[in-house]
Amino acid sequence: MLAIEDVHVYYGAIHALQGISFQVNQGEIVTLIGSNGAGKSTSLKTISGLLRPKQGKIRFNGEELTGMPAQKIVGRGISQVPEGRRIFANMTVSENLDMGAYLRKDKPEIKKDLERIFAIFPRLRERKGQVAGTLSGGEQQMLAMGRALMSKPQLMLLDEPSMGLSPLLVKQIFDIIKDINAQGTTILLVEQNARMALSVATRAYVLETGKITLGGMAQELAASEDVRKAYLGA
Amino acid sequence: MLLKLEHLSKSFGGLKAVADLNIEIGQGELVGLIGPNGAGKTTVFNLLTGVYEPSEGKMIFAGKDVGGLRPYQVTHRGIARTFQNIRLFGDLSVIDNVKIAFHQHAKYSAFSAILRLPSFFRSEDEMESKALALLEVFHLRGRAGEVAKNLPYGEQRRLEIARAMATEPRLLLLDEPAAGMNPQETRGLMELIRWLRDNFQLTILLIEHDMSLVMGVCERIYVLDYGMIIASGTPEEIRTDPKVIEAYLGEEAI
Amino acid sequence: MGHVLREGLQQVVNGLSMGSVYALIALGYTMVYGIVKLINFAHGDVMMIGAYVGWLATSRLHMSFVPALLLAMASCALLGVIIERIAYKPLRNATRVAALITAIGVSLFLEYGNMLVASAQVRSYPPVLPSVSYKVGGVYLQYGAIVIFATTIILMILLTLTVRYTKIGKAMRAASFDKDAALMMGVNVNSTISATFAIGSALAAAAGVLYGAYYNTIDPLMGIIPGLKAFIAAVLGGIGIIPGAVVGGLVLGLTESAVSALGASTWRDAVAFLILILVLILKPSGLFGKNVREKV
Amino acid sequence: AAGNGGGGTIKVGGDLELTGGQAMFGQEAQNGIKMAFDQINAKGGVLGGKKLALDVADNKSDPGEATTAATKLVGDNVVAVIGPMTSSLVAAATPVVTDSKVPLITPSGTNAKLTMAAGGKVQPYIFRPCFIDPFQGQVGAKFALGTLHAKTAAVIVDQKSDYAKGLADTFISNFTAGGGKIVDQEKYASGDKDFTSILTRIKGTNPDLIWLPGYYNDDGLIVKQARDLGMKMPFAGGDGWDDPSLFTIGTPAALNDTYYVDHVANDSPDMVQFVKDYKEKYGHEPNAMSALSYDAANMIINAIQTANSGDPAKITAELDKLTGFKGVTGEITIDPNTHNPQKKAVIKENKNGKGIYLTSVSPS
Amino acid sequence: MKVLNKKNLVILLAVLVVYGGVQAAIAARLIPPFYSVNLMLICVYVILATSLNLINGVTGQFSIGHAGFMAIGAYLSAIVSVKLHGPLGAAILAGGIVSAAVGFLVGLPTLRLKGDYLAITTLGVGQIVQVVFFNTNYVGGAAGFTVPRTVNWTWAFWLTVISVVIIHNFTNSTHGRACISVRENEIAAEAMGINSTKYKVMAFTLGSFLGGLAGGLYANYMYLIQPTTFSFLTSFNILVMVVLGGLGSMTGSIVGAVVMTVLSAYLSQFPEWRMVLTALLLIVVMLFRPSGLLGTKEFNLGFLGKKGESRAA
Ligand SMILES: Nc1ncnc2c1ncn2[C@@H]1O[C@H](COP(=O)(O)OP(=O)(O)OP(=O)(O)O)[C@@H](O)[C@H]1O
Ligand SMILES: Nc1ncnc2c1ncn2[C@@H]1O[C@H](COP(=O)(O)OP(=O)(O)OP(=O)(O)O)[C@@H](O)[C@H]1O
Ligand SMILES: [Mg+2]
Ligand SMILES: [Mg+2]
Repeated sequence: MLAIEDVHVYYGAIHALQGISFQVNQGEIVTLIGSNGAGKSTSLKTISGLLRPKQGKIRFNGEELTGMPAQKIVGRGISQVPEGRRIFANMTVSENLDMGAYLRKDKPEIKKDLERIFAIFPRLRERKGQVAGTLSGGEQQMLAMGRALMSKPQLMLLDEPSMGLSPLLVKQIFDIIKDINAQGTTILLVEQNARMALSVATRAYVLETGKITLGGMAQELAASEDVRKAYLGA
Repeated sequence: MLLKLEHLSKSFGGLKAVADLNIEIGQGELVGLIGPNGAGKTTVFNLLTGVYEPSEGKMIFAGKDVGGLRPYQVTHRGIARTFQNIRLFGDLSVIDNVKIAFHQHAKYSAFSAILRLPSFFRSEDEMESKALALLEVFHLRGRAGEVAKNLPYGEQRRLEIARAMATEPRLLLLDEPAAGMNPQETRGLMELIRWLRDNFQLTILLIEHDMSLVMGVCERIYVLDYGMIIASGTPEEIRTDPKVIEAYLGEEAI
Repeated sequence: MGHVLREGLQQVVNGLSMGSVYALIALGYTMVYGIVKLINFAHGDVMMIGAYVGWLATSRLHMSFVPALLLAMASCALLGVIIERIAYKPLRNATRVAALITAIGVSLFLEYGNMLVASAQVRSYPPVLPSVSYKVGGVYLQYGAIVIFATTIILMILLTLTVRYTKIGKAMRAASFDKDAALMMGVNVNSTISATFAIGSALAAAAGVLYGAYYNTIDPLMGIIPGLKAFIAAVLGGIGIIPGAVVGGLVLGLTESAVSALGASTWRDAVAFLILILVLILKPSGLFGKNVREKV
Repeated sequence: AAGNGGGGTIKVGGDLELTGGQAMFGQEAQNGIKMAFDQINAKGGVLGGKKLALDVADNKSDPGEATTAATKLVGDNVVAVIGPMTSSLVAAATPVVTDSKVPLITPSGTNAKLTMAAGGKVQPYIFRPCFIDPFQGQVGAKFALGTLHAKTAAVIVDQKSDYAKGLADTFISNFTAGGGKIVDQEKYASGDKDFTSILTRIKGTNPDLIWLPGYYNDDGLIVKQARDLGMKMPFAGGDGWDDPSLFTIGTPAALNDTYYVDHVANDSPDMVQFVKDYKEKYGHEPNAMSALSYDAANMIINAIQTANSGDPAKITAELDKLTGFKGVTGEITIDPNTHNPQKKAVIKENKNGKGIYLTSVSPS
Repeated sequence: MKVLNKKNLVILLAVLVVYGGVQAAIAARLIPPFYSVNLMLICVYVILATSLNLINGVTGQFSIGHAGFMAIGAYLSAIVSVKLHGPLGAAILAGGIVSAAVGFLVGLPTLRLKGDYLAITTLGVGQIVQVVFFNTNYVGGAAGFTVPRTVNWTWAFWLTVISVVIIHNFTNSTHGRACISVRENEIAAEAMGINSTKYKVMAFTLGSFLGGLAGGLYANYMYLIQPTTFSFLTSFNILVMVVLGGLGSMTGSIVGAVVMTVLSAYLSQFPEWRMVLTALLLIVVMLFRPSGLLGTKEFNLGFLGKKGESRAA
């Protein structure tokens, strides 16, 4: 479904991604784990078109995405829950969700999806009219996920969705991720919380300073000694 | 008691973010404040540090009411904090970040600075060496000249704590210090927190969602939900408290 | 007694007429500010260009008022988009003050560029707005003032509805807050910002043509003072808030007229600013602004 | 810049309002001066073949810049300076030219004090082809009392303009001395567009005449707005009214029954040729600024020719004793004690979109 | 010892050479008057730009009314020297002090405003000052105030040097760092024990004081001052110098002041094109160097080793 081939990304002189390649297949949950500054967020931003690779190719459902403007890529069915949430703090919760469905025209369907999202995140329904900037961290994370779901994506990119969330919510969020996945959305998940990520993922890749150093089935990686030491804190 | 919060409340419009809160913390204690997202934890910090004014209630620190003070005055009284979303002076060097926090202890006036009187040089030298010593403690000495925003995330978190320490507080408030850290870094942070408390006779109140850290270092924990305390006690008690499990930890306790 | 009352009423009418001119200019100002967060110091000068286009259309091409107005609005919309693309877009990620300086640059460029093209000479509009005044109970009401007032109110309502409820309006607000996040929603940020400038500049042009037709004189520096006054009006009402701009404009006009009515016409600008400062000290984000504190 | 006369040119400085609030004055002046120079250069120049060149410095309509511009021109070794056009800027440039002993002719600086130094002595280097403000105010008052039979008057003055204040002051003193009464005085700042508030105040006092000594672009608007407020009394003012666009700014109908003091009538035989040449060269009608600047330039040419020298000191001496100089704005004789010209003024009446000669007044 | 290190000695030497050189040239009548006016203007604008930089660049506030403080200094010094027949030094100092007092009174309530709201307020203060002088006949009203020229190169130059040293020494101290921290993040600065209001007002007052000094210099050199000279366009002009040089960089402000003054003098030969070219230049510089010619960096004498205030290794 999504294929990344030898992608290089630079921030000025900084070579942030040094030729990474990986794939995400239809229906999978794939996770990218790695320490701070490894380039996880950079990978996601490159896929969603916010960054331009200097070299390499990105293909989605056979179509070349490289060079396509970010707003078009959303239309192709990829949506992103960015690191740090990036909700529209000056708009209300409802308006944020509306923005998620910006490219959609199927009004009744949108309405249904909104209900579905309120069912997943009841807190959002409670805070419908609140200006999003005053939500607590966790509420904002829920909003960011809800907003991304509103575009009805085929592939959802999640950047550290568990950051700053309470243990219960972390669990819930991962349950939701599994749910969303079960309902047919493919997921590419970036996480610091490798333990959780590996427990829900089908496959996983390890990213270290801009390079993919390991890749395989999530369970295998979770069992590997190196990974346990470096990322699972065991 | 170093800190006593009595019937502390804060509402935003109709929303009661903090409701009739009572907390007591003794000198030298290391206390955790946990609770679901939106429970009002950060709001408690904001009240304590003068960012928000309480709607009701009292905050007694070291025997004196700190309600209604401006943030800098609270800092002068001996309360320092870090922020949930890092707020370093991003474009300044690491050492300048720390020196700024020494400001209240500088011993010369703007006038002496302009005239470059001897007191200026004396005090500047002193601040420089104190800042370097502090950076040493936080393993940041080698980074002293770097621009703060270029540091890796984990080091930025540490610098924020170092900077807060430079105000020479009696009470340190840490808001999710481990957020965005990997397990290894978190372990390092745990040691650092313990070490700080022991070496500076510091009292620490920390907010954190990473249970390994909270359970690992805190002696006592308050659990907040909807602005109210739903439980308090030792990590052991909290871990097994059914209310806490239901509201916060989730079924399979860690 | 009745005489004093009539004079007072006349002054209120004078103030409202003047104020609705400020309000009309302030609308575009505040709208661009609200979305792009740029004090577009060139706004008054876009208005001036609009006035010149309207003048060319009516006096040289002998078009009638409405077509001339539309032509001016269309050309200024284009001008606004061009200015944004060339002078502001590259600075989106730079400091705000850099963009402000560029805006000052654009403003000077339009003023003195037009002076090169059209000379410094004062031009006057052909009588496109009937120079009629109605006498109602001893108070004179200008036809032109009524047109301006009505236009201002209608545009205010349209603009508020657009920004608040339409898709493009929401896209504008989203892009205004976080461009990358808006991109992730599928918003074409560049065209959204272009649209903002196009609308803002078209409004400026409308104001320019009405201003030119109402006060009858236009010159290359005509935009400076109204631009400044509109800025005051916008801030007074709470910058970025559309109805605020209108109220701010009217308050400003009434204030100026009151000061003049009291025989202190030379203190008018000082009093206007003084009131602005006092309002801001009491209400730091303007009359209609919400005092949003940064969440820590 | 090479020294003067070196390449067969004589440089005359222009300290002019090319940008800023009074940009139009400077630009009209520049046209007038250039035309004078072009004409003499076409006839073979002065002093046996030397061409006249205008060295312009923009004073941006700002006094500080006027000083700077004068300093630059003097540094360029000009033999004389023309401009600034407005009184306050002339005052700012005066110390510079005086220090350097270069004569300065201000075509339209009408403030009385300009040519007078402290202690009642004449400013040795400052000259002008125009009559002074007190004279206009005096003429205006005489006209108001005598011809218009006004008993009461209101005055509207441009607060920012020394010129307008000068005209207002002498009008007021002469009008009251002649038995009239000033019922209201209002102020505005040039560039204002909305005068309804002050007009509403004046309306309440119902004067026989409004003395409005401002510039045409304000005058036109003020009169029009007054008429729109139902005010029907006559207006009168000074030479600042003189510009064809007065009637497009205010409507011809509104401007009926308004009068102004001027340097010259459009249909004066002296002007006809000038108006024609000017229109041909620049495509629009000249105004008083262009005509006065044209005369100023010719006064310098005349001085160079009679002195037979490009030496600023000699030019100054010639200007000092200029008599019977035939300018397009009238015959000019410089009074050596005041450096003001002795010339006639005319009163024009605006009638259906034209300023028509009404009467003329000679210096008393 | 520290005050007289190698770097400071070199700077002192350079300053003396510039002063002496120009002074000698003036004495020998080598400098045409046009150039000497511009040298004076450079001094005036260097003071104005560096003092505005203290407010806008160092402390991160947003003042666009600096010409107002220049006006106060100019008029007050003119009153002292013309009406009260005071000595020049006293006149200029009085201008600075009154300007500082106004700055303090205005700053105290208004500096809690943020960004654009503060900007319009300062603009307003500048306009009000202008209107007050317009309406005050004691100082000549719109016609202006004639002041004999008593300022010479020595006055202008040393006053500029003193101002720059004051700003430099203030900025490079704990008080200056406090101002910078307010610029960087006001909430964090407060949390570090810094009274942000105090430092904003302090920087604003000091900046107003120096702006007033510059006004005094200007008034006592220019023969005539008028309210219009101190319009918001002058304020913009000063702001442009600061931003062009690099907001936050004192040496940048100096460069900006020099560049803009020289440029304006040069372009006065092409009056019709002058403003258009200036405008284009502004736009182009901002597009290609949005952080100004020097960015936030200080131009320093790198070859002499570390900066005066030693930084950590
Ligand atoms: N805007 C930027 N400019 C310059 N360098 C950047 C920028 N953003 C990221 N980098 C650098 O690129 C590298 C990869 O960053 P990235 O944000 O992708 O890391 P990450 O794996 O997501 O880390 P984290 O866990 O901290 O989110 C890092 O070295 C980072 O410093
Ligand atoms: N300035 C504000 N205006 C309105 N509501 C606010 C404001 N600040 C906080 N709140 C609300 O108060 C509640 C408590 O917020 P707070 O930030 O204290 O939560 P928290 O316990 O720190 O959560 P988290 O763990 O997610 O950071 C939330 O519901 C939030 O939306
Ligand atoms: Mg990341
Ligand atoms: Mg929190």
